[in-house]
Amino acid sequence: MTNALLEVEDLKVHFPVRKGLFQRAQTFVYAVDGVSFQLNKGETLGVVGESGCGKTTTGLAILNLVRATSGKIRFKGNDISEIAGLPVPDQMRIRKELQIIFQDPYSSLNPRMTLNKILHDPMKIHGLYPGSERQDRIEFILKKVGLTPEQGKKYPHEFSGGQRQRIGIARALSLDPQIIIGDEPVSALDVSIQAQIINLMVDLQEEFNLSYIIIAHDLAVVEHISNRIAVMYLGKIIETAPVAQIYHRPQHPYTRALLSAVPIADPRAGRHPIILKGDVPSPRHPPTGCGFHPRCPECSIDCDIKPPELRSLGKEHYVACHYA
Amino acid sequence: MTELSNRTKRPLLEVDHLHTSFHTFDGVVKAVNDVSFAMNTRETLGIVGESGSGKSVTALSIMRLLKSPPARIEKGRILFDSIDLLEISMSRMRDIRGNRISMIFQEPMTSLNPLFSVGNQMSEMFVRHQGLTRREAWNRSVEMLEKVQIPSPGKRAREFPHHMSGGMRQRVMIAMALACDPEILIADEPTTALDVTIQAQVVDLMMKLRKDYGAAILMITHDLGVIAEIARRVIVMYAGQVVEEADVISIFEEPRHPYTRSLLKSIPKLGDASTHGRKRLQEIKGIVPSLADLPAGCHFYPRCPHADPICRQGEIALEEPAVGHRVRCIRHAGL
Amino acid sequence: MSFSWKNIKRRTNLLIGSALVMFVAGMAVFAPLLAPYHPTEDANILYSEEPPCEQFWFGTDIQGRDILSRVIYGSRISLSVGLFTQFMNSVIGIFMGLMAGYFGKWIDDLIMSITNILLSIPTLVFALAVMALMGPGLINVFIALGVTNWSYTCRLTRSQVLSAKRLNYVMAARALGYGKFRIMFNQILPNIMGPILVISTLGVAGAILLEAALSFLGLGVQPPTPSWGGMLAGAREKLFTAPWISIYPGMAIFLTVLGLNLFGDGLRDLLDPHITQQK
Amino acid sequence: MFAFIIRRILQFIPTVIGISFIMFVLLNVLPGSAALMTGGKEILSPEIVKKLEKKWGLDKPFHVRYLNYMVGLAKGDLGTSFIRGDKVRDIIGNRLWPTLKLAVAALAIACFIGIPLGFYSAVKQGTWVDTVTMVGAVSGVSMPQFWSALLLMYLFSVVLRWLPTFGYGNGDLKNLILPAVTLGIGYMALLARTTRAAVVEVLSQDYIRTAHAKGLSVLFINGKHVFRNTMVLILTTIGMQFGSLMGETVVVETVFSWPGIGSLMVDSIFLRDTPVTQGCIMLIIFVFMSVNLSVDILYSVVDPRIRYD
Amino acid sequence: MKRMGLGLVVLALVLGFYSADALAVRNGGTFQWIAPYGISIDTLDPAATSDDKNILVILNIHRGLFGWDAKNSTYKLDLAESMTADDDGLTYVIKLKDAKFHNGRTITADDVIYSYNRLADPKKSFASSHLLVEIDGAQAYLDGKADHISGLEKIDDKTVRIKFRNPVDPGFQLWRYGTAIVPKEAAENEDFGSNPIGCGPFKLQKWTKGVEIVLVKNPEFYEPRKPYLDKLIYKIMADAAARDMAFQAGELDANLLYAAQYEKFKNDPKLSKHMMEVPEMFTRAVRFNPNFTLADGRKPFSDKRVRQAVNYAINRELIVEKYAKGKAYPARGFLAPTTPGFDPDCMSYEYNPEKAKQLMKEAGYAKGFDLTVIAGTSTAYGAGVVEAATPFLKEIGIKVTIDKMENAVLYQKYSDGEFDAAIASHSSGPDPISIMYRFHSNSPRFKQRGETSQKIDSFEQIIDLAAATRDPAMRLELVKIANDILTEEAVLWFYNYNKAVIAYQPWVHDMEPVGVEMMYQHMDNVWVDETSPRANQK
Repeated sequence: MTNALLEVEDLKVHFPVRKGLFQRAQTFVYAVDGVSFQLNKGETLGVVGESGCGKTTTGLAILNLVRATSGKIRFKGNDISEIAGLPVPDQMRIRKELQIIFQDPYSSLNPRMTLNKILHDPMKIHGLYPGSERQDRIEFILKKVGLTPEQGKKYPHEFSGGQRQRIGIARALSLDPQIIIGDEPVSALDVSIQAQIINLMVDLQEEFNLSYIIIAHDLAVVEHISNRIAVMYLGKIIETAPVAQIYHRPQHPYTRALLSAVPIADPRAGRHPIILKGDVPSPRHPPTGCGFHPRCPECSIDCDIKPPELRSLGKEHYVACHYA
Repeated sequence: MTELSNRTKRPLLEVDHLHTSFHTFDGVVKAVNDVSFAMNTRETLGIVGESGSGKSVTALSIMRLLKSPPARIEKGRILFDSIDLLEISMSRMRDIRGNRISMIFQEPMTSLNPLFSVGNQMSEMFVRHQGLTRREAWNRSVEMLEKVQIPSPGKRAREFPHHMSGGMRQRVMIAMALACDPEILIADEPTTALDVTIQAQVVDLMMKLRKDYGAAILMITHDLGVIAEIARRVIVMYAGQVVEEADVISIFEEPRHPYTRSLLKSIPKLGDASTHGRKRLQEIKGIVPSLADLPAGCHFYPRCPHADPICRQGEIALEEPAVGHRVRCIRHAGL
Repeated sequence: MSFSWKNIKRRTNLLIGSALVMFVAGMAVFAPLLAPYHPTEDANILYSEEPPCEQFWFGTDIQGRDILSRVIYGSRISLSVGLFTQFMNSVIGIFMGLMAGYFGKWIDDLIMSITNILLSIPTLVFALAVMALMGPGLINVFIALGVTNWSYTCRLTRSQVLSAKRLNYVMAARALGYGKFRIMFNQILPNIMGPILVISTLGVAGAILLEAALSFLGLGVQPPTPSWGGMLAGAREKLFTAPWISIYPGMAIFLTVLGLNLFGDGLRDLLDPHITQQK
Repeated sequence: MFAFIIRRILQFIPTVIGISFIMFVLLNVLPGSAALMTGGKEILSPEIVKKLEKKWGLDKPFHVRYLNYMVGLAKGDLGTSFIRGDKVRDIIGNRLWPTLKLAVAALAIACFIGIPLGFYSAVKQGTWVDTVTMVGAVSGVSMPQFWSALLLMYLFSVVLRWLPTFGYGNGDLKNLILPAVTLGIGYMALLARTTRAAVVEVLSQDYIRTAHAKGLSVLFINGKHVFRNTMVLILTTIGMQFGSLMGETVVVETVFSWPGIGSLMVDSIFLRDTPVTQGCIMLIIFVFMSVNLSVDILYSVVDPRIRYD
Repeated sequence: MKRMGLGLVVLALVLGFYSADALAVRNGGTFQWIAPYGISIDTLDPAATSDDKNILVILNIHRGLFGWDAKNSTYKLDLAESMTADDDGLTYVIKLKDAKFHNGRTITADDVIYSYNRLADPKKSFASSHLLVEIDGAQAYLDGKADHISGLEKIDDKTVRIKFRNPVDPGFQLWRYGTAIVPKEAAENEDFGSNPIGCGPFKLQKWTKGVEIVLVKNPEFYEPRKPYLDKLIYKIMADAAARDMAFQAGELDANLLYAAQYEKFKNDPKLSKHMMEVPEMFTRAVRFNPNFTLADGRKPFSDKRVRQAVNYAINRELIVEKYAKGKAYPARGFLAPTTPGFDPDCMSYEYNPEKAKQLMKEAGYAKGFDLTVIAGTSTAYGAGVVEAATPFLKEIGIKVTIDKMENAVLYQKYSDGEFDAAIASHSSGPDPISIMYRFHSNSPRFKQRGETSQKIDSFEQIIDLAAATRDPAMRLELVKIANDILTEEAVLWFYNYNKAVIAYQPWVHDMEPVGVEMMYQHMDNVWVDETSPRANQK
């Protein structure tokens, strides 16, 4: 679908590891190793995977906070994979459209800035809502995220974890972007607070027609909030499909193992999880062929030779496994 | 003394009206107030609660690992095999720690000393508690590593912690804790820092070891899923108090305390959204109360959907409406 | 780390430190009122090397000048040297540290090699050579100490910037379209001022000791300007016949530097979240 | 590891060249000429001054002199002293041993008193021992060396007559005590503070809590776990101290007439005896660099996490 | 002009010294002596240095034809047995005593000729080479125009003839220890400076650089029965405070006192009995630059009255008493009291501020002017003295700013004439004529400093006449007149003569007050009695 809001094509991010006498980059960490997906208007794409699978790096690469080694990122058709080279006004226009929310509420806000200033600065930089209009806009946003204008003068250390996450969302909304990337937005919160933030994000999406890319390792939360899911392993997407198909008819052995490993909050569930052997291999020297083959219970002949391509199984269900 | 249910012999561990608080410069933080529970041999008791609920402080109070200037155990008794752990001397306490009661922690990355090999830190246990020579201790350590399913334990024992992954290190911690065949193993959020598949491996290992070693496990976590899987009896803590205690089935199926009920409703269950469509999660309004100035009466009053002014009069006692099912709420009957 | 009075009260070394520093600063500011005599004009050779008596509380030096007045006026020289040179060191150090930390690559390597060179030459010797080039004088002392000693601040700033760069609010700022310099100067710098302030306070103390050493070796300020180091140098031979000449200026240096060090330590404890929890 | 050492040594060279150039420029631009200083109280006539300057090659243009010096340096020849006429290598040679003795003694005092003090006051945090040690440490750091030197000398040499007064004597221990103590006080104080901070940090680490949870005795935990980790943290400070110690002894050497490198360097600056000053600087930088390199190598030995490839 | 009987003081002092020592001389013992001028001895090669810090050790290892006689404060024959002048007054025939070098070889005329040629060798450009310029042909050899000094001629093994280019007194030319006689076989090798062979009373035993120099007795010294001491140790100690404590602790046999210690010793009944003082031949003074021009173009120092006003305005007696702690003699004129030809009753300026103001008004400087004085780091003749004089000059309107600098820079500026006024120590002896010649317009020093010296015709005529006369008594008379002219013209602000003071332990005997430089102690005369802790130490 060419009219997709955001297209990512074969994105690669390799970090050089400098070694030897003259610090030449002999080996690389293959953090993101050929990731492609699309995001449509108003849609939420959930990206799940264990630590070290490259999901956060993918998010940061899209926002140009990390330099992509190769691959194309297109927003509404125009290329934003390397905005540093563009003239400043163009950079600003692109920056306005894509925003980010972070996991750790305590390090995501500048401790020296009041709430008002945190929201005021971005608008000033981009020259939005000049003059008195700006204060109204700030109060509007604060109300939307469940905070009161009086709290505007407070500093971040005077808020609880949940409230800080609301400020992070308000800051993201201040430039009324079209895409918000949430990097583990609720993982650091207590369960009771988590529900508040999830509901808030869903409401905001409907009201402002936002598109989300939610990165998380908690599969239940991702399932609740996303329309489509992408499962990542060792820098690659190994399966992507609408949420119902992923959760009820997982095709890739890793997805199946992943879903089976999630503990169910029902003592009678009596499930017996698929226990994978060994640990996640290090992205510094990934295994040959399919990255999952050393741990795959259904590993067979050429899994360790030919890396499987992402192929379609129909109804927008793609999987990267020879035997799915 | 709590009124005991019809247990025949004395419980292995009895925590009786434990009060622990931190005297910081911003005031006295009552982390644990009036916590009582009992634990029998070979039983797995789960303690669940959000951050700041006092679950970890309770565990650390049992082990007397809290640094005394800020922290202080105000009153209460901890009876272990008819010894009051709060009264005995530190040297006797050290004989018990690691030998009869041992503990594993949340952060595997920092719980092992980076400068010493895994085997070295393991054999310390055997030398200290069983008086083995260094050679014998090293061999026993390698055996323990094998028991926790660590491949080629002989080579691994000589390696340093930073050579191992998070999951591997947590297994080493478990091996270290079970080295001297303790009667009680306290696990303070052992799986929180791990990925889902590794978490599954560790939980599976713990359940397997529980049979071989017969240690009673005190499982502390905020993850209701892990509790459902591993615990037989569950205690729910909120703002430093035990608000509900029951066997694992009753807790999940007939929760009586409003906090437990709304907690269970607020977590997204795997498979729900994609089957019945996305409906709003049931929130618990407000924020976790600050332990420095707790509201009078029921601490859950500000966030409780069934709050009523009478909840604020005086202390709320722990009642036992059904056998083995205790709840700290005066209006629980009518819900 | 709330700044409540209770919080400050228990910081004994912060209190003693600031008291001492205030005392010396007061002495410097109100010197004309406090000093019974003029430090250079009232020089009567008849009263050369009088022991401390009713007329001269700290006794007189060889030129017959009242040592109490010279110690009081000397605080101006020492404090101005300390504050000004450390100000220059901090400004250069912070700027270089920001550049090295934020931009990295070749800028970082270049600045680091410069600091390597500066750190390996002993500060006193380098300052001596610079003073020998320009000759004694207060402005020359400022330059000699102000330009040679910024490596420590630069290294500290660089390490703070490297860790701050990875914090989420800095990444968020980049996502919001903040420019490089705006990020450096109003996002990162305000949050790393704490440790820099601490090392600068200790730097002032270091600068005062250095100036005293320079004067002791004969290359400090021009006579007859009163400088504690200078007074000490002259009194070295007289330690046995007129010890009061060297005891009081030495005491003055010691108390000022002690005050600054205590103040610096107290500041560090106040700002270091780790310490506050435990006390 | 080997590649790392080679790389560090290669980095050594530009730094040494950089420093020697800066100092060469600085020292040769100083007003006043060494020739004038050979006359003692007598101010020499201009002909003699010109003859001496020609003999020392000071009349050649600047860059020629610098090149000659660097070529000499490469061959290990530091040139001859203008004032003393001897080879710079010999002058520095017989002054090296007194300075090393003084530096090692001062560092020994710093390590064997400073570290235990810091360790003890950190373990006994908040007690009177902690406060007393830390106030003592702060005072030690704040004490101007020449003032403390004179006070010590006055107390021990004249009033108590325990220790000899003047400098080197025939090199026996008695003469070393006072200068080493004066120099050592500052470094002992610094080390005590650094050690205390390091121990406080280590005590707050998770693996120490694990050790307690394993039931190990406090003595064992402090002796093994806390001590080893603290040593790693303070290794840099000790290295830095010894590295810079060579250059910091100027004041103490002057007051105690101690024939060391520090006072030699300052005297040569005053006498405009450039080759000697330059030689001292090269020595100090060489010591500084090699100490830093050995500290880094020691690091990888002590801390397995650090791998140089 | 006050006729203060300074001369009486000198006489009394010298007499007082002799009466105390009726005891019998004793052999043996070790003498702990000091090398106080700097943190190290550079070389023991007499030719290679002109710095006193080395010479005070060298003079006990090497000796020359002439030496310095401290008692009569003039030169004396040393290795020279006798000296007879030829009729032209330029050539002298000198007979040698029979003396041996430390390596046992007897000294011959060839050694004298070799030593002088080595000293003046153009290739080596030794620091003391300027001492031989008066010998005929020496300057040519120095400039490389000749291959040896023509004025030296060997008559036989024990006699040598020296021809001078001007009628000078050979004693004054050749007494300095730079002209010591050294053996060719030792002087040739590279490290002669580090292990010297001479003919002096002591031989080098051990030299720990920067620490101490140990000398032992030369048994075949040409002076019978001397030296009395077995061992002489020079402790290298630059710091006066450390030295003073060592002396009080009894670890030093004698010590050169600084101003601070002098006062304590003087007032101490016990210590003051064992002290000897002498006016050294160094006159400390401020030099005026006649070309110093004010903003309005006037040149104050070209006017004699202003220079005299400065001399009247400053109370030098009070400064000497209070600042220098009495460790100096207020100056009467340029020549030092111990320099031959000094007239104790010569003209001098007493403290008379009224006259000074009056002279300033006469010269047209009633309101005074601003003056910058450059000064070095020395306590005795540096910035401290100018600070002490500042209040007095303020009285007559001269507002002084002090520009203190390192000695290296001071000497540079001083010899380039870049100053308005400068304070320094001028050597004012032992040969009065050659020392005063610096004020003569055609002396190299005069031209060297550009026009920073004042040309005085009357003075120049007298000096030329004195140089020409050969009758010693007449020369001294002319010297006195020349000195008075300089004083009257107030070419300098005469501050003081250095009072050198040595304190010695009670068991030390026969040390002499040496006017030319107090530390030029001939240790072969000195002996220690049994009460010395080192009386029998070998």
